[in-house]
This record gives sequence, structure tokens and C-alpha cells, in this order.
Amino acid sequence: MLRVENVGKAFDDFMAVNGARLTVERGALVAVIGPNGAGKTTLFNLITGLYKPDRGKIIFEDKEIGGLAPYEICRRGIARAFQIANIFPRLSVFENVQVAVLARQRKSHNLFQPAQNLARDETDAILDNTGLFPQARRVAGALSHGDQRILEIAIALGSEPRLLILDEPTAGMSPEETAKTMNLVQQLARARGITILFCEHDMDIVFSFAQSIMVMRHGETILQGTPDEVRQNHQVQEAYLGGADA
Amino acid sequence: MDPSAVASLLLVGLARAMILFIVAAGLTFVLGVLRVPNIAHGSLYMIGAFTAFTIAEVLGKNPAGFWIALVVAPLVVAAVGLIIERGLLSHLYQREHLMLILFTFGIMLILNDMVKFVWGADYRSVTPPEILDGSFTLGDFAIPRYSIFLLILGPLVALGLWLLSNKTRLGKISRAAAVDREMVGVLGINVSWVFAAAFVIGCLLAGLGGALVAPTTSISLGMDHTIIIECFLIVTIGGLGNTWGALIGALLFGVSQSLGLLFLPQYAIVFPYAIVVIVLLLRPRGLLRSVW
Amino acid sequence: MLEVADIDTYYGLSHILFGVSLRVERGEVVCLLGRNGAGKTTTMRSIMGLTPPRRGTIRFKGKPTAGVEPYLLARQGIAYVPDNRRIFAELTVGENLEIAARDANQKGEWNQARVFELFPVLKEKRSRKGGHLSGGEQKMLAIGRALMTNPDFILLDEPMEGLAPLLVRAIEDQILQLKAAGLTVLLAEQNINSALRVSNRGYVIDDGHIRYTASVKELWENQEVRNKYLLV
Amino acid sequence: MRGKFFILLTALLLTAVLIACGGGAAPTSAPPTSAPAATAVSATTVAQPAARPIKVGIVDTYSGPPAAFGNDALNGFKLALNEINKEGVLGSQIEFVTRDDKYQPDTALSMAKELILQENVDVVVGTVNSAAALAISSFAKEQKVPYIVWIAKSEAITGAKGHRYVFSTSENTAMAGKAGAEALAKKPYINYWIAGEDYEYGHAIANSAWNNLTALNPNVKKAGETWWKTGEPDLTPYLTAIMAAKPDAIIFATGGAGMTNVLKTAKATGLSDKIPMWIHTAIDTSVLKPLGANGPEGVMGTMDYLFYYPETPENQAFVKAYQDAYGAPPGFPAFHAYNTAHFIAEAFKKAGTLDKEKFIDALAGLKIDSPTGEIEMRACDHQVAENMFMGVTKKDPRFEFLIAGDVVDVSSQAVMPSCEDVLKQRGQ
Amino acid sequence: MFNKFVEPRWLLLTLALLAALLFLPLVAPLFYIYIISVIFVTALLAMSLNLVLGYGGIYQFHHAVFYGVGAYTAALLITQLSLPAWISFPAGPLVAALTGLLIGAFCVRLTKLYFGMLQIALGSLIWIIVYRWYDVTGGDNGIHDIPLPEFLTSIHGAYYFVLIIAAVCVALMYLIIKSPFGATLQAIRDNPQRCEAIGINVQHHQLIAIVIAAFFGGVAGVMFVTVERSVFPGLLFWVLSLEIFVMCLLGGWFTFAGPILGAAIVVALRTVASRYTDYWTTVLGIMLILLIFFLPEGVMGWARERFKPRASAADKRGRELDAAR
Repeated sequence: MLRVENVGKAFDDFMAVNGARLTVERGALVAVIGPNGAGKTTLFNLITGLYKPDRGKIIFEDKEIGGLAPYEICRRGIARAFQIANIFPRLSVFENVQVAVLARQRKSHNLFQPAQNLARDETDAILDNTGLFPQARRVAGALSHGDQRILEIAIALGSEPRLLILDEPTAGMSPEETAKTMNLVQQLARARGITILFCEHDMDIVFSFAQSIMVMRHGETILQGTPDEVRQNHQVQEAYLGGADA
Repeated sequence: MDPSAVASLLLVGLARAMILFIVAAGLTFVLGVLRVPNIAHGSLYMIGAFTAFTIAEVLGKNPAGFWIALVVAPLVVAAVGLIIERGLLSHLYQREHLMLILFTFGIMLILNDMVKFVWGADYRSVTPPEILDGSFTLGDFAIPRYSIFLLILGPLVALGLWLLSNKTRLGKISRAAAVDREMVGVLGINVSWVFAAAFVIGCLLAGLGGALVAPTTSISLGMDHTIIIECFLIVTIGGLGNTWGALIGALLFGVSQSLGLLFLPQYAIVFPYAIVVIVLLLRPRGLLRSVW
Repeated sequence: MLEVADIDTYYGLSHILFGVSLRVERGEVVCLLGRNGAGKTTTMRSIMGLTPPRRGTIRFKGKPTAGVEPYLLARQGIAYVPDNRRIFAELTVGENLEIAARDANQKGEWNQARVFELFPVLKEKRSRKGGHLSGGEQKMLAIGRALMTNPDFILLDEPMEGLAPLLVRAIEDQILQLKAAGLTVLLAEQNINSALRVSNRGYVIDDGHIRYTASVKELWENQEVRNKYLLV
Repeated sequence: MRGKFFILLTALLLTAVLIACGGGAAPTSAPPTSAPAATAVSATTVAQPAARPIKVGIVDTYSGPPAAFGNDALNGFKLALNEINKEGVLGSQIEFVTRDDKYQPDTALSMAKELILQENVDVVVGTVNSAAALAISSFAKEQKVPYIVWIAKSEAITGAKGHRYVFSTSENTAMAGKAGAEALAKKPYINYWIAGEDYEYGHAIANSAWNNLTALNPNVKKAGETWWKTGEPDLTPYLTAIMAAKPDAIIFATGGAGMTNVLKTAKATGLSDKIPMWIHTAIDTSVLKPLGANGPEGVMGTMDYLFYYPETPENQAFVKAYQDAYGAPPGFPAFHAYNTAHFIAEAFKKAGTLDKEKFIDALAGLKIDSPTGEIEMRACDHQVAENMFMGVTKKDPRFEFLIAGDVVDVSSQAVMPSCEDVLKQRGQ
Repeated sequence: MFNKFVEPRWLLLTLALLAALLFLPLVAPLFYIYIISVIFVTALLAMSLNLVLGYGGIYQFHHAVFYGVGAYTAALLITQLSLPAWISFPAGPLVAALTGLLIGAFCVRLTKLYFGMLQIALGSLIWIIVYRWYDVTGGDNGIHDIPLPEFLTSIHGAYYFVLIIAAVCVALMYLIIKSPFGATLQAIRDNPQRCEAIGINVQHHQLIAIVIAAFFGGVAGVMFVTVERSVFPGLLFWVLSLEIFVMCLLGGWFTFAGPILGAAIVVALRTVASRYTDYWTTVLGIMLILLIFFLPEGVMGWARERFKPRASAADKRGRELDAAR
């Protein structure tokens, strides 16, 4: 579904991503792990078009998408939830999701039709799925942190993606919230048939949810494999333990 | 075209660019460190001019009057700036840009009325000292001595600013604070006072510009309106917060006007604006790198 | 030296730290271990007064720090080396150090020469712009800059993050040198091995809670804690 | 909370400091430019009138660049009212209400509407700003209220845009330009350069001077034109460029603060020594006074009022009265306003009623004695007919600034466009 | 069914206000009718700015240009080409919108302050053209005595005309804000990067918003012509642009009706204050500074904070996010 081939990106002198490779099969839950500064977020930014890659290819559903504008990539079926709650704080929860649904339906240029009657069912369905429905009228900026993160995912769902990219979906959440969120993610993947690519620091989560794990370090892909393969790989151990012993 | 005419016109255009540079440099300095486009900058310039007038007037025939005014007027403006910064502006740094811009607009409204209240509505004029009065001749042309004075002073101010920001601790700290205030604070530096100093330096330059322009023009209410827009444009084409950008912008502005006068005198006033638009269309973020 | 008692810290509406308490005695190197997002940086920022806690107290040298501005804390002797380095990119290496110097002619123990002694690489590149240094050099510069304030206590936030093994080793040595020079250090790390090599004691933080505290020896040995909170 | 207290405190302090240093700083030459009292003020209180008072509404500029003119005019008007109200008009007093238009035409229009609709004034007067004058004029026509313009000099006011309800007690650009042309036609210059401030007044006066000059002397040639924007701080580049073109003479079309600028720069660049130049109002005291002894000598200028000329008892009495009251000699706005007040008083006396239409009929063609001699409100176009003065700047031991020397009178007949021309312009 | 399109009590209040305004001329003195017409015009102008400022988060620093262009277009078509009002009036907003398209197309590439600066530069150029082109625009004198259809020449006629047009425009703007486009625009204001990520072409939407705002600004310009029957270059001057900004701030720029209130307060204060003092701008300046310190959300925002604290907490969060970016 998604293939990243030897992609590189430098900021001034600093190679943030340097030869990253990644394959995401349709329907899979794929995790990217690696120590801080390994280039995970930059990789996601490259896939979603926030940065243009300096080299390499990003192929989604057999088409090259590297260098397209973010909105174009989104329209091709990749949606993303961000590391920090990246919502629309002054809009209601309902509107937060609705905006995404309207954008997907190409109705966002519609000037005179009252928005409240549009895209209602879909929005409600997403809110229902994510458990946000009871809070639909609240202003998003007033939600708890955990709920803002879930709203973040709900907004991404509004784009009806085939591939959903989650950047540390549980960072800063309590254990209960973490469990809730990951269950939700898994359930969404099943119910909606969405492929999921995520990065995460909590290894419990990674190893219990992901079917395939890609390990990055210094902007490079060390390996991609099943959880077992990754667990047994020495390089991975080094990557996390600091490698000073190597 | 008579070459000496071109030369004299260019020199005069450069001299004018020097005043624009001095005022715009103050604006861009504040913009760079505090990230506040100070709309009241023009008013401070006007206060500088009026103060220079008052000092020159009080000292009457004293030949040193002008020179004293040139030193004291910027200091008076700086004092006004310090009061504004410490009393009001320093409480607003956490706010959005828009609030800061509107705040300086409010200050502009008040200062302009203050000037009317203090100095009345009459036109004022300052006589340059003997040594700068009159003109040199270049072929058939006269170049006002005062223009030469400005041509010498402008680069000196530029040099001074360069020394300030590259050779003094305060300058280095300001450059650092422009990028990362919090980190500067963590190093044990009271950023608040750094900002105050930067704002005061900006005001000082506005005041100096005002005092310098005083002998070349009539000092009147409303002299702030033109200068502030011109300075905004200069600062924008130079790159926000970049002192050298202000210099380049001022030169473009002054010289394009001079050259426009040479070729199409009737439309000369359009030239600088056209230059600004062309520059911004080609390089929307200005010619030199902005500090932010 | 430092006493953090039961602090709760928020970023806007998100609650990050939950009743975090820790102590650092004079002359110690204490490490704060935890994964990304566990609350290490927030703890550091709370101590430095950059993100003041909403509840709880922090005492530095016995005096409460609530309401004290960061720059005053810095003058009292705390230095902070942030994880993302935050070098002033437009300033040269020398200038970066220079502006941090507190009262250049004071008896202060740290000066440029001594920083260059500790980090010889920086000396060669003293007139380079900070932004043109490599990641490791920037780390060193950030530490050197903090030292220029003549601190008694230094907060090091992930100094080894993203560095090549050789550099990690170098930084470890340098931390040990600092310790030898009498500085107190609170070190936030996810690189357990390195952290434990230089520390006296350690805290493990996860999800904004201090989960575990023990001597270095215990931390080395307690595989369970390491697996649960610190990955592998 | 402490912070906010501090803020307010500093704001107050700032105000106080500015006021304090203002009080100490500029006492030397500033005339009392006291803010005009804003509510209706009766100038003197003599004998309560039986009928209702006559109410004059003044819209003028008391802030912004030309505020000096507005203040001067208001003083002249008050001075005249003091004289008039001693006897009263139709057994009543003349009162006035002022509004500051900030030199903005839309504000001026709004203020005039308030005066007419809300304050129900009998006559509207005022404005430095020609655009404001034209805007108010068209509203006055609509509301059928007489409007007397006293400083704005656009010839359109009583010319192309003139109508029954508008009057002007100021000389206008047509007159000024023609006066200049009359003088220049006698000189041998051929190549002229025209330069000025890029606004209506500048262009109007330049056009009038040039059109009249070419009519009087068909040999003259225009070598070029230069225009700068109003408020341009430094004119050196412009004047240098003109010098480069070496014309025989220059017609400068500028006014207000720009005038001082031109003269100053002409001196600094040596232009005034090299090339003869004519500027309307160059000999005006408000222009020459700020320059002190440093003004350029030998600049030709025209003016309709000089406080030192003619040296008649009437003028001297007016100057003395004004000087006693306001501490400085009157400028031309004071003169216009003083005349305007007397025109109003005389016209009401002649009409014998407060009726506006009768007032207009009475004012048209009315002659009064001004400090400089008899002046007439010409019936055909409601433009004041008054003599103009032509002079050349020179030093004078009596004054600390330059004044006009070799003053000659230019009769109103010589400079006013004919009634036919005006009516033709109006398309009647 | 949450968020009703218009809450009934607001609808009632609006209708009552409208009715009151319709009957007002029967009782009010002429001058007040005129001033209220001016308030309508100014309020429409302020609202059109707020469409991009408060709802779009766009730093529209030189909105007055569109006001002036609208006014001048109508005035010039009437006086120079003698076109009837029913052609000239609609032409004003259309030309203003076109100007918005031109300026906007260059500006949307930039963000925030740079956007504003470029707009000031381009706007000043248009101002210079209007100010200089005597033969056509009348230069600084402006154009006066613009002939209008009979029914608009009286103060009452102008009042009703402006009232109706302003009401229609306000209704249209309300529709736009409540439309998908409006929702998207607000989303862009809150978080442009996120909008890109959900498939919205941000610059394109911003450009449309600028064109719409310019259109309504142009309508306000034509209304100015109706009320004053004059135009001046001052309508395009940057100081006016900042004054409109102040109105939006004063009323509260995250509220729909805020700019109306702001415009009303400024116009009324100007009228009253200038009777008593020449230092009216000081009054405005002090008011502005007090506002920035104590009521940064404006009067309406303050009212909302008192009565709907939750919404304002969200605004606060929004401000924090804005500041963080």
C-alpha cells in the first residue's frame, strides 16, 4: 500500500532522515520505533507532505506522492493525527470533525448552505465510534487532554483515510486512557478497514499491537520485521541502550 | 544627461536614504528583538524633531545649539520610550502580535495629540549650524553641506549599530533573545531589561532621525504619517528585523526616487513604491534574511 | 540542594506531572530515567521555573522557588541544558559562551578557557556559527554555555540523545569531570547504561509519576523495572 | 493586580511628564494655540438680546499639519465677534460652535452635518481643507444653508462647483495664479519649470499661473514638471534635479508646511540664489517666521494679507488688537475670518431678518471695510474681491525673520476671473 | 439537535432591533438618522474585515483599500461615465472583490505579519494612484455632489437604503460563516497546518475569504457614497484600516456581532467626544490601550466570558496555541 524507498531529508547540515525504508501492507498495523531524534516524526512529515524529500521515493497505492502538498496527499487517502493535540480549539467537537468530513466531500467551498445540515450522519457516526458523541457540543479547546487526542484521531477519520498515520497516539495519557485509545485504534482498524502506521515509545503497546515494526536510528532504517524479529535483533538493543557497548 | 547632475542627484538621494535608514534601523531593531512592529515609531521621530527644535530655540544663538540638540533630543525620545516600555509594553510580551501592533497604534494616537498639546500647531524650523549651512559646488551643482554631513553620519550610525550588535554583550544578547527569549532567561539574563534596552535603542534612533531631519524640513504635526509608512516598507523589503536589510531598503527607496526624478520627474513619487512592490513580488520575505 | 515535593504541572489544559517528588543532595549526580513523553523535560522545566507547577513546592538551597523568575534562579546557581540544545544559531561559539558569562571579571570558576579545556572541539570552532556545528558539538556547546553561568547545580536534559557511541562516551567523561569539579547534576536520560555509569542514584519516571527510586546498583540489577518503564 | 496598577500609574505619569516638559519647553514663540472651546460660547455678555442669538457653526482643522491656520482663523473670528457683539446684530448676539475636522474631509462633512442638522446653525464657515470645503458645500446646497469658506483656496469652490449657498472670503487659486502670471509676464524668462506638492491646491495654482502666463506671454515654454507628495520631509533631491535642468525661472505650487520646506531647501541647495522663483504665499509670515533670519532672499511671492502692509491706521489697529489678544500678529487666516465675521454681521443687518435666503441675497454684492481697505463679496460668483500684494522676500531690521519688500498692490479686477468665465465653468 | 442555525432568542432580538430601526426615523432627529446611517456603513465595513480577521485569522492590515475602491468605482462610474446607479452600485463591490483577488493572490503566499506588510505596500500603491490621478479621481479633493437616484438623496431615503442593504449583507455574512466554507475558514484560523492535513487547500480558501471580505468592504464603500454623496482618498488610507481593526477588537472579534457594536461605539464616541475636546484621538488611544490590557476579547467577548465561561476558556486555549506557533 505504502512504500518508502531510501528517503532522505536534511535541515541545513543535519540529516534528519537518511535512507529510510518502510513498507506498509494493506490492513496492517505498522509501528515505527526508535530513540528520540531518530527521525520518526520527520519521516511522517515527509509522507504527509509537510516536507519535501531531498531524495528517495514515497509510493502510495502505486503512485509517487513525494513532494505533493499536504492537502493533495490527504485527498489520496492518507490522514494523520499529530503528536501534540492539533485540533481546532475554538470550534465545537462536532465542527472539528465535520470540517474534515466536508473537506473530504469537497463541500468546503460551499458558501450559502448552512453547514449544520451537511455531513451530519457521517460526523455523528465518527463521534459515536470514537466515543466523543456525548461531548459533541463542547468547544474542543475545553476538552481534557486525553479527549483532545482522541478528537485528533476523529478529525483524521473525517478524511475517510485508507491509511491513518498516528504520531505517538498515547503520549501524555494515563494508563486507562492509553488502553482506551489503543483499543479504539484497533477497533477502528478492524471496523473501517483502515491501515494504520504509528510511532510510539511505549514498547508494551508497540509489541502487543503492531504486526510489523520498523526501527529507526539516526534517520536510518535499521530493520523492519515482526515483533519477534525485532525483539531478537541485536542492533535494536543497541539502538535503545545507547550503543556504547558496541 | 549632465554627469555632474546625475552625481549630485545621487548624492542627495543617498543623503536622504541615510535619514530613512536611521529611522528604519530603529524600527527594524525593535522588530527584530521584540517582534513588535512599532507603529508609534513615526511619532517618536516627530517628538525627536520637535525636541530638537525646542533645544535649538532655548539655546538661541549658541552655535553649539544644534549639536546639543542632536545629542539631547534622542535621549529625550529614549526616555519617553523607556517609560512606555517599562510602564505598559513590557506587560504585553506574552500576548499575540496583533495586540502589540494595536497597542503601538494606541500609543501613536496619544503621542500625536501630546505633540500638539505640548508644541502647538505651528510649523517649526531648525537652522543648521554655520558649518553645515550652505552648499558645496559640483560643476554647476550645489550639494548642500548638510547632505554631506548626513552621508558621513549615516554610515557611522550603521557602523555603530554593527558594533553594538556584534561587539557588545548587549548586542549579542539581543540577537540571541530575538531567536530564543526563554533560553536567554535561563542563562541568568533578565530578558525583560534586554527588551527595554532594545526598545530604547530603537527610540533613540527614531529621535536621532527626527533631530537630523529637523534642519532640512519644516517640523509640523503629521510629519510622522509619511515616515512610518516609508519605514515599514523599507523594513519589509529589507527583511524584518535585519539592520542591513534596512540599509539596503533605505538606499533602494532613496535612490530610486532620485533616479525617478532624473527620468520621469512627474511620476517620481511612484518609483519607490513600485520598487517595493517589485521586490516583494520577487522576494516576499524581503531581500535579506529576516531574523524570524 | 534541591527538593521537589509533590508537584503537579500542566501545559495549558494537559496535566503532565502528577505529584512528582525528588531530592538531589550537594555533589551528587542523580539521573531521572524515563521514556520519551514520560515527563522528564517537564520536570526539568518545572524546576527551572519555565513551566511552574500548579501544586507542590520546589526548594533550591532551602529556599522555595515559587514565583521566582528563571533568570533569578539561574543567578542563584541553577543551570539548564535543554534536550533540544537551543544553541543561538546566529551567534558564534565564542559569542554563545560569552553572553552566558555572569560578570566576566568575577571570581567565577568557569570561563571560556576552562570550557574549551573540557570541550577542546569547541576551541577549534570558536568563531563558527552555532548553527553550523554538528549535533554533538551543539550538545557540548549547550553544556559549556550552561557552565559559563557558574552554576552549583546543573539540569542536563538528555545530553546523549542521538549521539554516536564515541561522543556518548565523551559526554559521560565530561559529566564525571563536572562531578569531580563539585557540581551537582540532575540528569534526564533514556539511555540507561550511560546514565547509570555516571550517576549516584536514579529515579524512574513514567506517565508523569515517579515509579521507582533506587541506587545505581539496584537499577542495574532490577530487570523488571527496566523492562517495564524503560523499554527492552 | 500590582502590575495593572503600575500600568495605570505609568500612563498617568507619562501624561504628566509630557505636559510638564511641554509647559517648560516651548514658551518662547508659541502663540496661545489654546484648544477652541467646543460648546457654544458667546463671545461677550452685553445686554441680553431679545431675539434668539445668531449661531455660526465653524468646522476647521485644529489638529494635523495645518492646525496653525485653523487656530489663527478662530482667533480672528473671535476678535471680530468681540467688536460686533458690543453693539449686537438685530438686537442679538452672534455665537459660534466649533468642530475639529482633523484635516479629514469625511470628518469635516460629518461635523458640518451635525452643525446643520443638530445644532441648527444659521451659517456654516470654515475649513482649511479644500476637499472638506467642497464636500460641505454640496451638503449646504442640499440643506439650503449658507456656507462661507475662509481658508481653502480651491477655485472650484466658487468656480466650477459654485452655487447659491456657498461663499468664499479667501483668495482662490485662480486669483493667486493669475496674480503670479501678471508679475512673471513682465519678466524676460522663457523656460519655466513647474514644481509643487502633489495635491489639488498645488496643481490648481500651477495650472492657473501657467494658463494665464501663456495667455499673457505666448513665448514662454514649460521645461518640465516635478511633483512630490505632501509631507515629503526632504526636498533636496527634487530641487537638485530641477537645478540640473537649468530653467530660467520656477513656478512653485505649494503651501502650508511644504512652503517652509521649499524655501529652506532652496536656500540650502543654493537654488534661490541661482534661479528666480515665484511662489504664492512665499511672503506669508507663517511661512517665513519659522525660518527666522535664515530664509532665502529674493523669492517672489503673492499674498492677500500682510500684517505690516499696508501701513494704514485700520490695519495697524487690527494688528494691535490681535496682538494684544493673542500675543502674535495676525496671519491671513485671521484676516479672512475677521472679515467673514463682519460680512456675516453686516449681511444680517442688511437683511433685517435671520432668514437664510434673505441673508444670502444680502451678502451677495455686499461691501465692507476690511483692515486693508474695502472688499466686496462679488454677487455673480460669491467670491470675495480683494486686492492682492506682490513682494520679494528680504531681511528687515525690525523683524527676526524675512518679510516682503517692494510690495506692490495688485487690484482685484486684474486677478479675478470674469463673471462670464465663472458662470461658463459652472455650466450655466 | 444541537447548534440550531439561529437561536430563537437571538432571532427574536434581531427582528425586534430591525423593526425598531425601521420605525426610528419617524421619531429621531435628522442628525441622529444620519449618524445611524454612518454607523451602518462603518459596521458593515468592520464586519467585512472581521470575516477575514476574526473568522479567518488573516492579518488584513489594509482593508480600507477595498472600501475605498468600492466607493470610488461607484462614484466614478456615476460622475465620469454617467452610468445609472443600478449599474454603478453593484460595480463597486465587484471591482473591490477583483482588487481583493489581485492583492490577495500575492499576499496569501505569506503568513501573518508578512502578509500584512505586503498588503500595506500594495494597498498604499492603490492609494497613491487614487491620490494622484487628478483627471479621473479628483486627487485629494475627492468627488463631491455625486448625483444619485431621487429616493436616495434625502437623509431618510439613504437611511432606509443603507439599512436594508446592510441587513441583507449581514444576513449573507451570517450564512457564509455558518456555511461549510465558514466552518472551514474558522478551522484554518485555528490551525492552518492541520487543515492542510485534512485535505483543505488553505491558501485557496484564504484567497476566497479575502475576495468575499473585499466584496462586502466594497458594498460598505458604495453605502458611504449613498450616505455622504462624496468620496475622498482618505477612504483608502492606512490609518483608517487600523481604526477598523480597533472597532473589531473593541466589539470582540471572535463574535459575530462584535464589530457592529465596536463600530457603533467608535462612531458614537467620536461624535460625542469631539464636541468636548480636540483631543479625541487621545480618547481613542487610551480606550484602545485599556481594552488591550483589560478586555482583550472586546465587549462582546467579555459578555460571553461572563455568561459562557466554557467557550471563553476554549478561546484562551486558542490564544495559547496561537502564541505557541
